[in-house]
Amino acid sequence: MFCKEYFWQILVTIGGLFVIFVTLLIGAFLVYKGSDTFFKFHHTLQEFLGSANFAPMDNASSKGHVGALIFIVGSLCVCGLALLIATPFALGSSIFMTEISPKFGEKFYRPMVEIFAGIPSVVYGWVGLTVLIPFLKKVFDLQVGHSILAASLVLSIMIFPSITSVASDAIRAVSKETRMAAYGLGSTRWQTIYRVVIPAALPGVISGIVLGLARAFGEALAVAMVIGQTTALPKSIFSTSKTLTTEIAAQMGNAMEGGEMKAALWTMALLLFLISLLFITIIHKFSKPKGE
Amino acid sequence: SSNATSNDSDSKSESLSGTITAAGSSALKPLVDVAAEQFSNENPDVSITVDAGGSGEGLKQVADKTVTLGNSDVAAEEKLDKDQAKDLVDHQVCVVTMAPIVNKDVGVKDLTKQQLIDIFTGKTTNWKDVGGPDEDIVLVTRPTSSGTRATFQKYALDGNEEASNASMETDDSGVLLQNVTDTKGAIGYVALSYLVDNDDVDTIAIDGVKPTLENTYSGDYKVWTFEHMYTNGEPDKATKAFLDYIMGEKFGKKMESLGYGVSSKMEKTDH
Amino acid sequence: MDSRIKRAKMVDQCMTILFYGIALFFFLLLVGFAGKVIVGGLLGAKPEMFGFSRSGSIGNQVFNTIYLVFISLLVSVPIGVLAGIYLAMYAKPGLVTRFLRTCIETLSSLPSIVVGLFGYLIFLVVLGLSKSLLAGALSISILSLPLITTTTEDAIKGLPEGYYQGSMGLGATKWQTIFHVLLPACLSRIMTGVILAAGRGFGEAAVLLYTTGSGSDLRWNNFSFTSPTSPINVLRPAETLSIQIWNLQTNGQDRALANLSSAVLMILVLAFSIGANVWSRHISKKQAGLEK
Amino acid sequence: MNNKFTVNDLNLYYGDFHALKNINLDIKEKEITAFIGPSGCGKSTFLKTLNRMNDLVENTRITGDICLDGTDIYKNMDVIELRRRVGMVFQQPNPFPKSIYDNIAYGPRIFGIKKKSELDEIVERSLRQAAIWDEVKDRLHKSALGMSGGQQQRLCIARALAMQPEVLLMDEPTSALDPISTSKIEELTLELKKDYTIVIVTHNMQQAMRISDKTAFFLLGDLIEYSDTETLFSTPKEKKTEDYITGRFG
Amino acid sequence: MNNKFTVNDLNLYYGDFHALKNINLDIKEKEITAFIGPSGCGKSTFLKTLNRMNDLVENTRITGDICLDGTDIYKNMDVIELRRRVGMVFQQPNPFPKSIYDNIAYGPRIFGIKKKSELDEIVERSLRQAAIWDEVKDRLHKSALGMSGGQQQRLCIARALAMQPEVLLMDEPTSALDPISTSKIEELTLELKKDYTIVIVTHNMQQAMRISDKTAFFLLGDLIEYSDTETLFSTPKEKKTEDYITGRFG
Ligand SMILES: Nc1ncnc2c1ncn2[C@@H]1O[C@H](COP(=O)(O)OP(=O)(O)OP(=O)(O)O)[C@@H](O)[C@H]1O
Ligand SMILES: Nc1ncnc2c1ncn2[C@@H]1O[C@H](COP(=O)(O)OP(=O)(O)OP(=O)(O)O)[C@@H](O)[C@H]1O
Ligand SMILES: [Mg+2]
Ligand SMILES: [Mg+2]
Ligand SMILES: O=P([O-])([O-])[O-]
Repeated sequence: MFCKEYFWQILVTIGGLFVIFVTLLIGAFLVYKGSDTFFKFHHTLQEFLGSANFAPMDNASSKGHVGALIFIVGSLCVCGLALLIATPFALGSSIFMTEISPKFGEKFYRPMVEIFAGIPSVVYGWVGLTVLIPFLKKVFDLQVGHSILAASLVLSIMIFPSITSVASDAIRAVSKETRMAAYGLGSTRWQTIYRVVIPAALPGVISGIVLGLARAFGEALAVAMVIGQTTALPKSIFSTSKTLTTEIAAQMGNAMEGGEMKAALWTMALLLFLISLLFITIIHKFSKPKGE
Repeated sequence: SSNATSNDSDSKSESLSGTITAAGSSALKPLVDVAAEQFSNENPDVSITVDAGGSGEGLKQVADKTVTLGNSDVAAEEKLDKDQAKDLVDHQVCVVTMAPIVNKDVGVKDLTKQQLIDIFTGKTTNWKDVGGPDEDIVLVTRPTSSGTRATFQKYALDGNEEASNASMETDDSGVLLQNVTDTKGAIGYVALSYLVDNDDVDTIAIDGVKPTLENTYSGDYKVWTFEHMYTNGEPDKATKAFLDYIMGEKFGKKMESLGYGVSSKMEKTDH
Repeated sequence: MDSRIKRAKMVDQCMTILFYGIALFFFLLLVGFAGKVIVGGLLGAKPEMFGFSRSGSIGNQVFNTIYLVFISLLVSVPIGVLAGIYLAMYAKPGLVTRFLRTCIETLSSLPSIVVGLFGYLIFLVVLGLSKSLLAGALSISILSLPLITTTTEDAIKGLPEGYYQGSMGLGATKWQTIFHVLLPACLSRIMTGVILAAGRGFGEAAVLLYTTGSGSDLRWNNFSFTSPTSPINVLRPAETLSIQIWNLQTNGQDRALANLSSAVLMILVLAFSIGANVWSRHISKKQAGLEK
Repeated sequence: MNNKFTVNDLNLYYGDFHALKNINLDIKEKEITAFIGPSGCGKSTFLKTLNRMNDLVENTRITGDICLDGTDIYKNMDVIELRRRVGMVFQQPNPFPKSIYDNIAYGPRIFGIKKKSELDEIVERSLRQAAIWDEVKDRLHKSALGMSGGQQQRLCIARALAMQPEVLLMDEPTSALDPISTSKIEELTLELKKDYTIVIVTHNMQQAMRISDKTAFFLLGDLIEYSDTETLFSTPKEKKTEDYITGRFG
Repeated sequence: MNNKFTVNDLNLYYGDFHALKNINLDIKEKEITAFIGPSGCGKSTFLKTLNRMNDLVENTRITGDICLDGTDIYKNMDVIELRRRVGMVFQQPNPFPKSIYDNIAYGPRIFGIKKKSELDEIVERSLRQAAIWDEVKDRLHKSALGMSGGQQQRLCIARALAMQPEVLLMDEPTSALDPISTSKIEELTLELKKDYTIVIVTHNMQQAMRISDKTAFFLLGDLIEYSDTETLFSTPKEKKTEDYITGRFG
């Protein structure tokens, strides 16, 4: 009986360690591949992060330029805008499903949000391309509908469910006693929500927002379909531009193995990995329990 | 395929069998798909899988022997080390002709090479400068690693760099075509194979020469390239049969109807 | 004071209306979205598209999609559940556990394109697999692993303390308690997590872009595990619905088929989400003793 | 003394469940009234009807009427105003996850008081009334969650007092506390009686004896007996009351 | 009667917190021993040391020794065997989310009994002993969570009895129950006394008086007084005990 006990304990521990192993492996591979830009092709970190000149050679020479600033800025703009659009709606939805109509919220609204989360990103992209782009062209009288705005709109719908579900969990976790205290003091429902529930749930809500941002950063295909990939810094929300993920998706398959271009693309993948780590750190900072 | 069981088997085939895997160029994939389907109708024991992934990917995989056939828009030497490339055997299965295309409302049908260069390098930005309406030019192009782009740049733009910072790059020719169709004032380029039965865009003649297969065969139209299917060493029997089938006369008609040029009809094999 | 109460009440009402508005907006958006994709896709379909031919149909892709997700769950569910049990029941608070949590969070916020590239590196380049269903399934399981781990952990931790104590108090060992009491008690929640993970797997394209390939030449009379034309062989390339949509979209060739694939993919995802909800509700009712 | 609350023929149903049966009782001004009875008898339910907190529970139905100073609170009074006048303290201390200052200032703020000096004054006065000022005056801007349970409960009382209510309802306010905190709260309650009408639910008969003027004994939704605390505990009229207070059940 | 448990110089620490201070007491066989005392005094903690449930709590440290029938349970006894011999019933009824039958059969099954007939017999016997057989015999295979709180608690008692333990520890088994269920459990306890040694924690002094033979009064981790229940309640030796039972605090 005790042998068995140890056997299982060891087995589950291995399960846990395996997860660590996979993560470390991913990190290690990306570092290994992504460092070529700096060590094999001798570019500086400064150039990679700070220059907008992206023209790597598709061969093993190191004569090209690997400034990834355009993609970084593109990702930031698209994701930032998506967040601005999605957050109010996501917050509104989570409040609706926890506070305004919890019964309906649990039974119908939450599953609906889950369905939104389950819609494949290519489908989002496809609908964006065939419905949203013509719509934008018409409304804003544009020659080209592809734009930062189009990508942000598509992304905002994609990240809406992640933010909503994390935020609603956080709001739901605010204890009933806290709400009762507010009502007992003569607060209206909105006052309770706005002054007590949201502040109490804030760390969780922020985690949700950061998580949404991470999702947005990682999305490739849907964005690629609607952003109108142009290797230039965006000038307005109607500009076309590129993001880290769209560039990787577009070039990785064709780029020559061992070439400067491929190395630059791997470095961008590494950058994405580091960005997710950054987001995790931020989430941790915010989700720390309050108190003394 | 479901009708692979059709028993009107070819008289000369003594039950060929084997497995062929192909990967690489997305431009070539539709053609190889059709060829594979027809070929395996006649040779039900040969299984053929065709994968895209890009020319670089196809070359690398065939060099690593993970696939039997590496499809590529460009010569192996351009994407592989000399070492890797030396065992590869080139089969120039067809010719692909690239045509500049514009949105219907532009109305321009003919450009000089210099005008084309000026447009794609960003010097000319309005259609009225080249005889069109007063409308901004929207460049729709392919990523730098694309074979189509390389060919177009080399032969249509005389090697001049496209203005990357002013063009919408599209991951694939299909999207490019769609974008040019949907965007007023747009100009781009695709292989003729994408233009079969397509009335949604106008093609542009360069210096008066229309981008057609005939003009390519005769050598008048310069923007074309061979499509390569590489094998690692000499192909085995089934693979050889498949390559022969693609390059054979019977499939040649089909090939032309799909917009690809037959290699053997080329009067000049260099530009 | 009275006017203040009136104003507070009015604000409360306005906000309530606003929240209903947001909820309604997203409800309509989802209905519109799903309606457009599904109805549009099905209406434009031709009968032969439902076949299993080499190109121009979706039969093989539907099979590949389901088979691939099934294989990926075969890998990720056991490991994920073990790791979840480890976290819920065995992990001691400390550096390793904290690190493990960070790893899980990193994995779950990793851009799928990065996972795809990693899968490509490890399964194709290092392990020497060719682009295949197996390589794709393994890569997808990296994505679903953190989801299943956290679901399991949360499910176990969400159980009343009394189950654990009750069983231990009867002289059961820890593992007996986990296996005979805790796991059965939270099975429905774990299953829900698994189904949601499956739903995400269905729609995943960026991961598969580099790992599964897009050709498939299937013979439906061939059921050997090793033949490249056998549907059940896991070492063959396998185009899934999501990859098909991506390919068709990029080739721009068969819009009707792309629409149909999107519709079928949506239906799959919807069916799974709804199934997960109905099922988990059924199980929890049964456990609560409310149903015969 | 005047009647603060008059309750007539009050019935309350949770769905089909008849939780309060025909309750009639008056609650006197500036006295402490205790509700006792075994678990589930409806003490909390009845307490909540007094400031309509049961409005928040779905599926409740009420008949009969409750008047506060002669006004029917269900028919002729705004619920927000009612709750301002009738404050509530719960079984579990439930401070908001805000600073001590913000906890107290919450109520005045939602009623539109914005001026800092005014708020400062209210905060200090309420904390003093709740006999906790000295313990917290140096850390008014630290989180209230860092306080001990007993302090938290007094903070909650202070928070209720900041609204200057007329009545204070307390639902087993000491059941989650240790004996020392409990006796502090009891002292405080006796102190507050000077200015406020207090209704307290307790399952601790000793507590009821120690602090209350009147005691009401509930059983399974019925009000069995209601009289002066002394009378009820020394010479109960009802057999059931006697059984309960002598520990024959409960 | 024999001593079932002998406890010598028992100290227990939660980290730095000294929760049990030098406890010495004997628990007699086939008697009901009650532990009373205000909240937080260590009743539950002490009860849990008797079948080493506190092993499950991290950071606990124990000194002194506890013997069951003369064997030191911390040094010379396997914890699994101990828990089989010393069953436990908790404050909150905690049936497993399984059928009633499977709840009872759970213990026997993990100890290797597989035969259906044997299990059937154990299930019926235990349910009868717990005085709940008649209420559930027609729905043995329905979920135990569908039962009322009182039924659930008796089910938990039956589940413990199915292991044929020698001692039954109960931690406030009725505090979550209504009066009727409570009196059923009390009756049952008195019935079980014939065959089992019973230790019960309660915060209800009336309950202790009604059912227990011996009572131990705890305060802040100290065992203040331990004697016959009658004696303890009528003529307490200690001033603190008297204060507590007369309701001067707690
Ligand atoms: N929201 C509700 N829905 C249905 N029944 C309820 C609800 N709240 C309470 N009840 C029932 O109403 C009865 C009275 O409950 P109440 O909480 O008023 O009891 P109580 O006297 O305060 O008991 P305790 O001492 O345990 O707090 C109980 O039987 C309870 O089960
Ligand atoms: N796991 C733990 N870690 C630290 N301290 C604990 C732990 N469990 C209990 N304590 C502390 O030990 C003391 C005794 O707790 P215990 O639960 O035994 O009290 P009790 O007499 O059963 O009280 P109650 O009547 O509330 O159940 C309390 O002060 C409590 O805060
Ligand atoms: Mg109550
Ligand atoms: Mg206890
Ligand atoms: O065929 P492409 O290399 O242009 O994709």
